[in-house]
Amino acid sequence: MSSSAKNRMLARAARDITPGMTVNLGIGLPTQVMAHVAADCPVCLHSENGIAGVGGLTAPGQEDRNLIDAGGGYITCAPGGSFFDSAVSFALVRGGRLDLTLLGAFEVAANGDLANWIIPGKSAAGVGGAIELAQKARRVGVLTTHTDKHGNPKILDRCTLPLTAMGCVNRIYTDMAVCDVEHDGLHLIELAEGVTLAEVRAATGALLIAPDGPIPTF
Amino acid sequence: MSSSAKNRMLARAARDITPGMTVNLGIGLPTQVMAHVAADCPVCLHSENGIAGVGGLTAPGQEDRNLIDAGGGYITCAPGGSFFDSAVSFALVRGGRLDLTLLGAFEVAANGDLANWIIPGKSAAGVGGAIELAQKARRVGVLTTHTDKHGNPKILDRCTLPLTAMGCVNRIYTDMAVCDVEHDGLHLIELAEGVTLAEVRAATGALLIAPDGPIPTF
Amino acid sequence: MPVLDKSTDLTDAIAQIRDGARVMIGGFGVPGTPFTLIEELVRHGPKNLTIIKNDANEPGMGVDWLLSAGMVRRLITSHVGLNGNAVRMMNAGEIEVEFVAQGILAERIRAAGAGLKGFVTDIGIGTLLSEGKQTVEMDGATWLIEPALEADFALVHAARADTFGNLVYAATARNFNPLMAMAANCTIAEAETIVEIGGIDPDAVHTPAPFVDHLVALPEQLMEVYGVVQR
Amino acid sequence: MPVLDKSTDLTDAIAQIRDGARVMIGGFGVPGTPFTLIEELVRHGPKNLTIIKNDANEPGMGVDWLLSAGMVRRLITSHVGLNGNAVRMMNAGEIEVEFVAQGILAERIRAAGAGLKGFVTDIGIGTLLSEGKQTVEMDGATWLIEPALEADFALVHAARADTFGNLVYAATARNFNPLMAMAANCTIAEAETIVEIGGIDPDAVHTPAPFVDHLVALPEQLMEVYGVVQR
Repeated sequence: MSSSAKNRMLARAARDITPGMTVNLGIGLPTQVMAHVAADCPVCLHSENGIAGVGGLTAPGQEDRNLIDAGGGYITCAPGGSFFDSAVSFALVRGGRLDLTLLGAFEVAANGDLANWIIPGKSAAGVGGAIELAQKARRVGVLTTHTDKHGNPKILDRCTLPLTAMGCVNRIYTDMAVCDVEHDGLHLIELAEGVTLAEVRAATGALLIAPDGPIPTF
Repeated sequence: MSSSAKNRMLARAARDITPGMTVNLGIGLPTQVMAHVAADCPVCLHSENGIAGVGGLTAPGQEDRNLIDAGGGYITCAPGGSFFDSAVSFALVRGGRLDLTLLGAFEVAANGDLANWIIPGKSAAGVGGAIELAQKARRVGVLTTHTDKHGNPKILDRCTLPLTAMGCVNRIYTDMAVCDVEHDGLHLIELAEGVTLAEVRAATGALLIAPDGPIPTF
Repeated sequence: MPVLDKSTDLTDAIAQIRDGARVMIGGFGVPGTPFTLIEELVRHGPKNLTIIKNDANEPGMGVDWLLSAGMVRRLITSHVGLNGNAVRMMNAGEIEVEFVAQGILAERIRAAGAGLKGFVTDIGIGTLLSEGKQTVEMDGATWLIEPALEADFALVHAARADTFGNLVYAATARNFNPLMAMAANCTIAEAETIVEIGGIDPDAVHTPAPFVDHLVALPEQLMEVYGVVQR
Repeated sequence: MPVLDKSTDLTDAIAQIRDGARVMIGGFGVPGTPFTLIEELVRHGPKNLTIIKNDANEPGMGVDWLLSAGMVRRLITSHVGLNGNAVRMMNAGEIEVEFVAQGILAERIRAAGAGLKGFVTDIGIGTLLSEGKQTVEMDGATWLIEPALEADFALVHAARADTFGNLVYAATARNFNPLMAMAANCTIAEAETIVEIGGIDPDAVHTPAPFVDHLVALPEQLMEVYGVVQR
């Protein structure tokens, strides 16, 4: 994935973070989306280790040893932020107060299934908080390269890996396209600039329903 | 019940409140036990509406409108006290952190059953927090007159009223005696001064196991 | 990053509550009862409400305003002992009352707030209160399943709030308020003092702002009922 | 009324922990991990421990000291991704590891603290993590029953305490600490600062003193590991 394609993807995902949302961004690509959200957009960033109101990464030398995010990065607390225990933190997630989560994926399927925690044969290091984020956030977005490093599709008709959660994904953002999971299948919503429908279809392991007219680009 | 008999009963119950205990005292007679606990005895008084560290009743004119006990009386918070929500308050009870509760009774049985919330035919005003106090405090004491106002025993072989909790009572304090619920039945532990074993047996609706030797008095 | 200002006009906030709504109301006796929100709810006047509250307050006070206005179909509560009016209406069949042990009521509300379906307990086993309840076998014993108790709205009373909706309660006025704030689809909080963002220590927040939808400022001079000192 | 002083010598507090004990340890990464209590536990040396902690810290740090000393039989955790040593021991069969989804781990611990038998949830339905779990039918669907997770001891880290054992945590060092403090038969807290009774606002207490059994004072100069800023 080129850095410009990556930035386009991040910026596109950022456009779906709207004023007033409480959002949890997974480790890796999702965390980088925040840099593309408008500075004046009122968003509350949740991290599952017990904070609503993540400010950003701490400047080197300014770290507070008691203040990290779930990825282990030292962060600041934004004005209006709050701290709470792990039970309250996941109550917020499961109770429906998390408007959006953006997660990474090993595989994501046309039926919304997500696999992002274990690859059989490799030892799993655990499940962390991803299951509850995937299963209970009001909206779940997946950020991923459209294909793996061998060029194989990561968007499949059905996942082959053990699932993180069933039917949980609403939208998929990749370096090639934006797709929505609907009841009747996977819909192509937008194409990355310079990418053709044929190219996306070839790189996708599931039937892709394209709109009738021209396809918007991002 | 004469006021001296009542005071003896309260003072006797107070002797079982020992240093370091967390204690919940039910509305009515039990609340009055506190006045008989030594002032230098470190005790933490819990009230189920969300405080550990009840200081005492507030002097008239000094009431804090936000600070009451579960009986609705305006109270003070003792140094070292804490406030918490109703879920934490009952977590403390059910989780085994309440060393002792003293409760009132309509009826109490030789098997430790307690009935103190509803009399069929009369309308019940609710259950409040008594069930969990009765069922989950590490020790449950009952404070009651030995007989009702008609002279009928309140200590029975089995309760006739709907139960608050089964087999929960450890010790019964009355104006006539102190009795312990054991696996083999109800044991007489102490007699009130001036009361005879025969009098207690006559006023008790259950078999009372008396010690072989002399019976201590209180 | 800025945060949303959740300050809402009292009328607008309460106008969302329609006939048949399930409404949780914080408070244990007087402390923590959102009298101003309740008063506006009476003025607004939806019918057939299900009210979930620890107690029914006292005659002429709080929940009793709703009862007297004939707005309540069902009351889920731990006791109504201080409100003879509620007892009378219950006995006359004018309202349905479901009694729930106080800690179980708190925990059922919390379970909804925590996105759980219910919990497993032995509280009430062998008593009237277990009748008709679903059971489950675990470790060779029988346990009761208590279902989560959710609501459309929660009305809560806070001592302090910031404009984003972080709430702090005072003393025993906390009680059911933080649990209900988490358990309802829409949480409306009234606050005695509203401070600017940054005015509440993040370590001292009792209800984090993401649980709060609307924040209503109380007048400096509270209604007399908040200060009732009698029983 | 005076209150109990729960100040306890580090050695005496930890000496209670015997072979085969179930021990909960607070912390999420470095923040909130009671390194001083863990270090003393290693010195004391009980074997066949079951350790319950969100994560396994990092190599050469906290839980890893227990693993390296061969004191752990079983680890109940949400992930061990930052500790390659734990992964290696797990794969070599030197320790048993039970992975629990993070929020379910928190909730199972809380359920024990709340004196519940367990709770009912749909988290994990349709995934590997539901395999072998007890289920129950409610409202026409199948749900999982998650049992409460209790322990003999909880080791927690607080920023501040009073001598009675009221605890206050700092920022994201709160995490699992208050839940574990409620869930164990015996809770041992280490605190950076211990103040006199009355020195903590009753509204600001995170863990009420009745949940705490022993309070261990930390030296003014904390071990270096508390201040690790790297990842």
